[in-house]
Amino acid sequence: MTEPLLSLSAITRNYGAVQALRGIDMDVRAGEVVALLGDNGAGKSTLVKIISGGLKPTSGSIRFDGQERHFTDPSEAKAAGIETVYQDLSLCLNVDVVANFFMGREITRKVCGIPILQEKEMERVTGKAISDAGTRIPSLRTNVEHLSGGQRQAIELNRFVHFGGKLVLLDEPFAALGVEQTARGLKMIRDVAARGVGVIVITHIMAQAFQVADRIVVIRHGRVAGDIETAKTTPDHAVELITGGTLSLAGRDTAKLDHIPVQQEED
Amino acid sequence: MTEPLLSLSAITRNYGAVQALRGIDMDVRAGEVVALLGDNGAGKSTLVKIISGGLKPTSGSIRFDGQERHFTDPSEAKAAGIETVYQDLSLCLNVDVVANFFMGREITRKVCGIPILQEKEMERVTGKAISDAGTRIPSLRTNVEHLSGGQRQAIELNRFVHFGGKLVLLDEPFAALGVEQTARGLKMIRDVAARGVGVIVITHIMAQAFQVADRIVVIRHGRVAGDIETAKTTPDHAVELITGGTLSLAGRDTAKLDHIPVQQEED
Amino acid sequence: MTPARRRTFEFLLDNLVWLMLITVLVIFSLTIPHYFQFGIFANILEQSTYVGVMAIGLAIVIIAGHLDLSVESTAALAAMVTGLLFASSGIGLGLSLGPPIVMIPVSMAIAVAVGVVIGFINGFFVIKVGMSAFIVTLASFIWVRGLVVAISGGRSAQSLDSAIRIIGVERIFGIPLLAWISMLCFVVFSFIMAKTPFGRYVTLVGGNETATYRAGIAAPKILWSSFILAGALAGLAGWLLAIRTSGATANLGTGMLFNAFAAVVIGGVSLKGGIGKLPGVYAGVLLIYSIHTAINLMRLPAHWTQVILGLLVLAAVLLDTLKLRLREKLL
Amino acid sequence: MTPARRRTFEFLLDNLVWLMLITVLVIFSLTIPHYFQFGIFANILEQSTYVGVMAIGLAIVIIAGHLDLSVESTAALAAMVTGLLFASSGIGLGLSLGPPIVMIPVSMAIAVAVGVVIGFINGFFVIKVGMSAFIVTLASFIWVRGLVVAISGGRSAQSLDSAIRIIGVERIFGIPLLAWISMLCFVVFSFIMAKTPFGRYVTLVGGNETATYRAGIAAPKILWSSFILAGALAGLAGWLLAIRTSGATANLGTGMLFNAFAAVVIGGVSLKGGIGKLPGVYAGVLLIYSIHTAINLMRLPAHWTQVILGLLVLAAVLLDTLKLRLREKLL
Amino acid sequence: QDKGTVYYMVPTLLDEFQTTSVDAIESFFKDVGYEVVTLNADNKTDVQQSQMADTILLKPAAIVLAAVDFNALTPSIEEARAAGIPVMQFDRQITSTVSDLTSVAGTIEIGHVAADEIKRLLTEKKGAVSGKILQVLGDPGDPYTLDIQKGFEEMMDGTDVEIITHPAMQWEASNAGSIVADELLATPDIDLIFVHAAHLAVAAVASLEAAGKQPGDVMLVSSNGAPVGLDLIRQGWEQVEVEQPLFAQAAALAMFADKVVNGEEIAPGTYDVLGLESVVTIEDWGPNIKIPGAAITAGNVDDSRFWGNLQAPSDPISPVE
Ligand SMILES: Nc1ncnc2c1ncn2[C@@H]1O[C@H](COP(=O)(O)OP(=O)(O)OP(=O)(O)O)[C@@H](O)[C@H]1O
Ligand SMILES: Nc1ncnc2c1ncn2[C@@H]1O[C@H](COP(=O)(O)OP(=O)(O)OP(=O)(O)O)[C@@H](O)[C@H]1O
Ligand SMILES: [Mg+2]
Ligand SMILES: [Mg+2]
Repeated sequence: MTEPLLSLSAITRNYGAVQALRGIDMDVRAGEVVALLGDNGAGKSTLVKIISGGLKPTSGSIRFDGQERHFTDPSEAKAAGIETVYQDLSLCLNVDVVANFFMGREITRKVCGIPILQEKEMERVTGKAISDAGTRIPSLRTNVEHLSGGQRQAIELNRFVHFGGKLVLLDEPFAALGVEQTARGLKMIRDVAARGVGVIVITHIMAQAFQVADRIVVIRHGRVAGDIETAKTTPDHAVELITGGTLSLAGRDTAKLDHIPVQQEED
Repeated sequence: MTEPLLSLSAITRNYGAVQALRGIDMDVRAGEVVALLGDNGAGKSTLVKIISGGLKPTSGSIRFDGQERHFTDPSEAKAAGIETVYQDLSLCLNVDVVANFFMGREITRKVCGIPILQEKEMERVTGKAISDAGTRIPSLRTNVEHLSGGQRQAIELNRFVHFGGKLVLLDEPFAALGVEQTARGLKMIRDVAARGVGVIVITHIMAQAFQVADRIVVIRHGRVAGDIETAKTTPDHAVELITGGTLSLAGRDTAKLDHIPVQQEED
Repeated sequence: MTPARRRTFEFLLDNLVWLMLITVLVIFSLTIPHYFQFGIFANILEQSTYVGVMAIGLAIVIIAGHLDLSVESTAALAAMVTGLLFASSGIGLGLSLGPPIVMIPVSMAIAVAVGVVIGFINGFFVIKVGMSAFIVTLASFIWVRGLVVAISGGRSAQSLDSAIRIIGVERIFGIPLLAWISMLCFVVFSFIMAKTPFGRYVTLVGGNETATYRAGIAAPKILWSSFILAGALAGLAGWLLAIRTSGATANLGTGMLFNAFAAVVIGGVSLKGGIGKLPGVYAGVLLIYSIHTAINLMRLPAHWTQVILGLLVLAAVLLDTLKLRLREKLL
Repeated sequence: MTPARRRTFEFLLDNLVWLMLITVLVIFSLTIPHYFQFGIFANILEQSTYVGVMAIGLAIVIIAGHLDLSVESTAALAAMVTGLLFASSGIGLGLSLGPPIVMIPVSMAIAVAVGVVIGFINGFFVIKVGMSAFIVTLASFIWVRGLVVAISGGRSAQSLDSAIRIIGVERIFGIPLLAWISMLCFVVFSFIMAKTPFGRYVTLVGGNETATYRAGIAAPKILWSSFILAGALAGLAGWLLAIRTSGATANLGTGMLFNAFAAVVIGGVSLKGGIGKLPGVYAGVLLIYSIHTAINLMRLPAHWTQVILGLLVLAAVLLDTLKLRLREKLL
Repeated sequence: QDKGTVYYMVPTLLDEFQTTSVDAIESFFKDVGYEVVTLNADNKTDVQQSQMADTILLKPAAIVLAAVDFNALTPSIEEARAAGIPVMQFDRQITSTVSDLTSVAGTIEIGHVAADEIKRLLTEKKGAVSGKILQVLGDPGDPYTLDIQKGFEEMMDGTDVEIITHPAMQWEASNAGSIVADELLATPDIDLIFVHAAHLAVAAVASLEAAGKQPGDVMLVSSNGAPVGLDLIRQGWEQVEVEQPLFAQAAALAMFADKVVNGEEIAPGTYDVLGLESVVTIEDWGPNIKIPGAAITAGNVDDSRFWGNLQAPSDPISPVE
């Protein structure tokens, strides 16, 4: 069996007194879609930020693409082939859709050694990518500030599909998307994975996870509470892993958090 | 039959050249939960902002609680009994959970005519509200800045449940919430409605709409595309109303948007 | 790190500016001749008065998410009006209003009213018209100073009525009444900011104006009040300044703006708004004037004092910034 | 409103500052004796040179989401260094470097280098240390000006080498070479900001720094470059000032900061960052100096000029603000 | 009669000497038939340059310049004269180019007069020229204060006096007050304070008062002769004010205005200007009229010729034949 594309071992992360991650081990293979599930505050976004280079782990190590890596900022991770869609979006509201789509990857042409932005070309490419994905946007030249929540999320989603990479991290990418966009988004994820890209997708909707993922990893209170192939589990079981019991139980036991025995399942 | 709690007629709203709303008529009765559905950019958030006083309609009129009202800012709507949870959250990241929970409704005690904040009392109330709702937050005294996306949304949601009102507007309140929080949230909505409060809830997840709503209103391209009792329809039909046809059709027809015949159903 | 140690540590970081103040005072006392004496400390307190009072208002506006560059000129205008009315020589009109006991409150009320008017105008342009506070108050900085020149004809007023001057001469426990007034202001406004709804709203508005607007807090009113407060306190500072100089000159107070901003920042107020506490600002003011006094006593070559002052203040701000880093690292 | 009318309207609003400039020039020409003559317009162009060049850099830093209060002092330092080295009387050392043709580029390079150093220092504290640009550059405003006083001993340098002075004396089409230089700067930097990745990144960083950081754009580098650019352009402005003055004085350029900020804001640059175009800034500078010149010709009572200037500039900024409202209303 | 307009370029209106000079120049030139327009440069060299450039286009009969910086205006002066507009210098001597007339008391000379008076005061008090002097400059970037310092220190050189010097940034009064307050503690045995402007003396006195001093405990000398300084002498706080003969300096320019405007020669010699003996010499920088400053003490403080008493001469100025 070949080495996984991404391999995390014993990742921990503290924010002051808060232990957001208490030792995460997980793998992602090329072409595999992993759904990362977990309750609010479980540490999912923290994990994503650590993989994408935006946050340093307190301890633990990351192997990516056959090498041990310590990304110090997102541009390194990006250069290594990791694309990320963040939960709190990363758009510049003061510029238009095209400028956001190409952010950091502008098409230029050198004139006397000076790179000149090719606005027409960029507009064409953006228009194609957006309409291929079925997103409706009033005009590619409106500032993103004037778009609805879902339209904004769609731009980010289309961006990763267009530019690709080796590993894609999606932090609740469908939270604001409409029914149709979501369906298309799920299909895009499968298409991307079929190209051999590894995908981690975070969601709170079981239906989405079970529709798209090859494997489900559940995080609870900063630990891996379950790591199961999708085919071998059910949504109800996943929910149980997420909440650490039945639905009605949870909530009042904040004080006992640390004492809940954490289920650990290896695949 | 008594007069509806809220009654919108012929509400339109333009943003420059963009016609976000093209004539919305809808009613909400006391104690009724209405799910407002629609694709991204359909105009749902715009409508919510108009009802809550944050945005002026270009034309149209609003009757609320038996009177024609023209709210010029959210504080008027709030005073009239309209509570809102916005899609883009409305928290002050620079202060703690308690201060956010009581924002604008602080508990004070007069000492020589000077109102003094009662921190202890407010902390107690917040703690109770949050733990009743089963939300887990590291400390009530942490700044909201340090909370996860879902934790933030939970604070807003708990706030409206605690303070109540006559009409509650919820713009995608569960988008970032975990499985358990969402289940509790849906239950809270029914509890609140049972107290005689009218509720408008926006969501993209059919399951949620069908679980909680008495009636479903679908908005497409700024018009009401459907207004049906939940019991009389199915999720698939709702999706059809939202997308204006089958899933695969939409997306490429951006240019033809204005020519799509809009279904209008009166109840 | 144990919770107890973390708490001590947090406490120390929260009060770093006081720590810095003490350290600096100790260092200066040990290295600069004549620095360690009661009179010098009383001088520092007195010299901190004017910028201190000004800095309270400035800090409030900054916490509310804006800023006010006009406080220095406003203080000068208030000082000039006080001088014009109640000084007896120069351009002073030498008004006299019966018994001494009414002179103090009346003259103070007039000075504060001048500040209120300027603050009101600033607030109008920022809140009603929607202009940037930076540019509005920068313009006020210019035209209010211009007004000082205009009403005084560039001349000075002198020999303030002795009934008012008493504030500048009398001492309690060896510390000038002036300094007590500024301390009182700090206590009162620290309380207002920490314990009353107004203070809470100022902080909230500075954090997220949209959120407060949606929460039904009258954000514009809060903001406008904060500009008016800043003006009023600048007016009060001007009154104190007039007392100190026993009159007023057209260029009175120039350069105080820099000190006020430095004090506010050193005191831990974030220029981004929403963050800051007033007691820290007082420590910041004291720190700045400890440095000023040190420079006066060090007998530096006159041409270099400005460079040294600028760099020392920068160093003080720097330490405050490093605090944030330290907190992130260690907590 | 028809799309065509909307487009014309949009165009007019986008170029409102030019419209304002033309209106103001027409009004002044009709009402103020002697205003309407070629010499006056040439004077306005020349007087706009220094603040114009400075304002380009300032605008870039502001678009990048920060601000630079030190440009005025930086220009003064560059002017003083130029004067000190290449002027022959006063404190000037009267360096001579062979043929006239090398004097111009060498002296310019030195002045720009001075600006680069100050910009680098500002950038260091803002980007590496993480301090607020406001306080860092406010401190620089103080200590750099202090440095001017220190290196000059408060004295001035005169009689700049005539090989350099030529820039201030020669005219093309009746307009001084100085003014052509500032126009050239505007053209070049307008192009850079609108058409190159650097300009795009400056705008993006000013809009949302986190987003650019996550997108792999080297935001710190972009920011630092913008501070260095602001310093370099301030240095160039200082060089031009030294040429105009034929030397330098310790107080050269005081008060230019206000004009530069006013021009930037009138020109449509948002102080919140991310928004603004350079051609508008040039119109803003011209507008400001049209007002200055009008005041010189209007025979106002001298004591009131500062008040009037402050209020007129405020009025100009006000109009620019009302533009936004108009757009919201009408579109 | 109306002989045209004269522009007066005043460097700043933040100090009383300049403010009064505006009134004096406007009224004296009116006496001899000129209208005066005043432009305030607000202590900004570049602003004054712009004002010169604009004024040249207005073709006035003459320009009276009190330069913000003594020499930085040289190019502007040359431009004006090249355009046929005569330029007169008021109070601030410019030696690096030719002007049509220069009327000064001399800033360095103010320092000299102050030094003489201070030597006298010290001798009277201590029997010898010895002790400690606190010198409070104006803004260290202003050549005006630097010249006074230069004149003062070169005369005090070689005496047994310790001079402690501090700058009052931006000529700001409360800065001077702080310096005095602090220095009184560091050097309690200061004999005399010499401040470079009367408005700084006011703050100095306020600090002395707050430190519990009585008038005369610490002697005070100031320069420029502003009204506030004279008041302090009357109150006993100040011993000497070195005055600049503002009225005479302004009157001299008005007296020669016709000659300057018409390009006539100004003959060297001694003239009577408002009762002061004034000497015209022809220097490298053109005709120069020098009017001596005076020391104001308690004895002569009420003399109406001091500008600080703000009694402009009642007789109209008449042109020199
Ligand atoms: N910057 C921060 N400072 C302090 N604590 C933080 C910070 N960011 C996150 N946390 C805490 O770390 C924990 C994990 O947060 P994280 O955002 O990773 O959760 P999540 O699993 O993404 O939750 P959600 O589903 O709500 O997005 C939470 O308890 C949160 O309060
Ligand atoms: N401030 C604005 N300026 C200009 N256009 C706007 C503005 N706000 C919204 N729009 C446009 O109005 C339309 C409706 O937006 P709205 O936010 O109401 O959609 P929505 O139904 O809430 O979508 P979503 O489900 O994505 O939140 C969109 O096309 C959007 O681009
Ligand atoms: Mg998250
Ligand atoms: Mg929405």
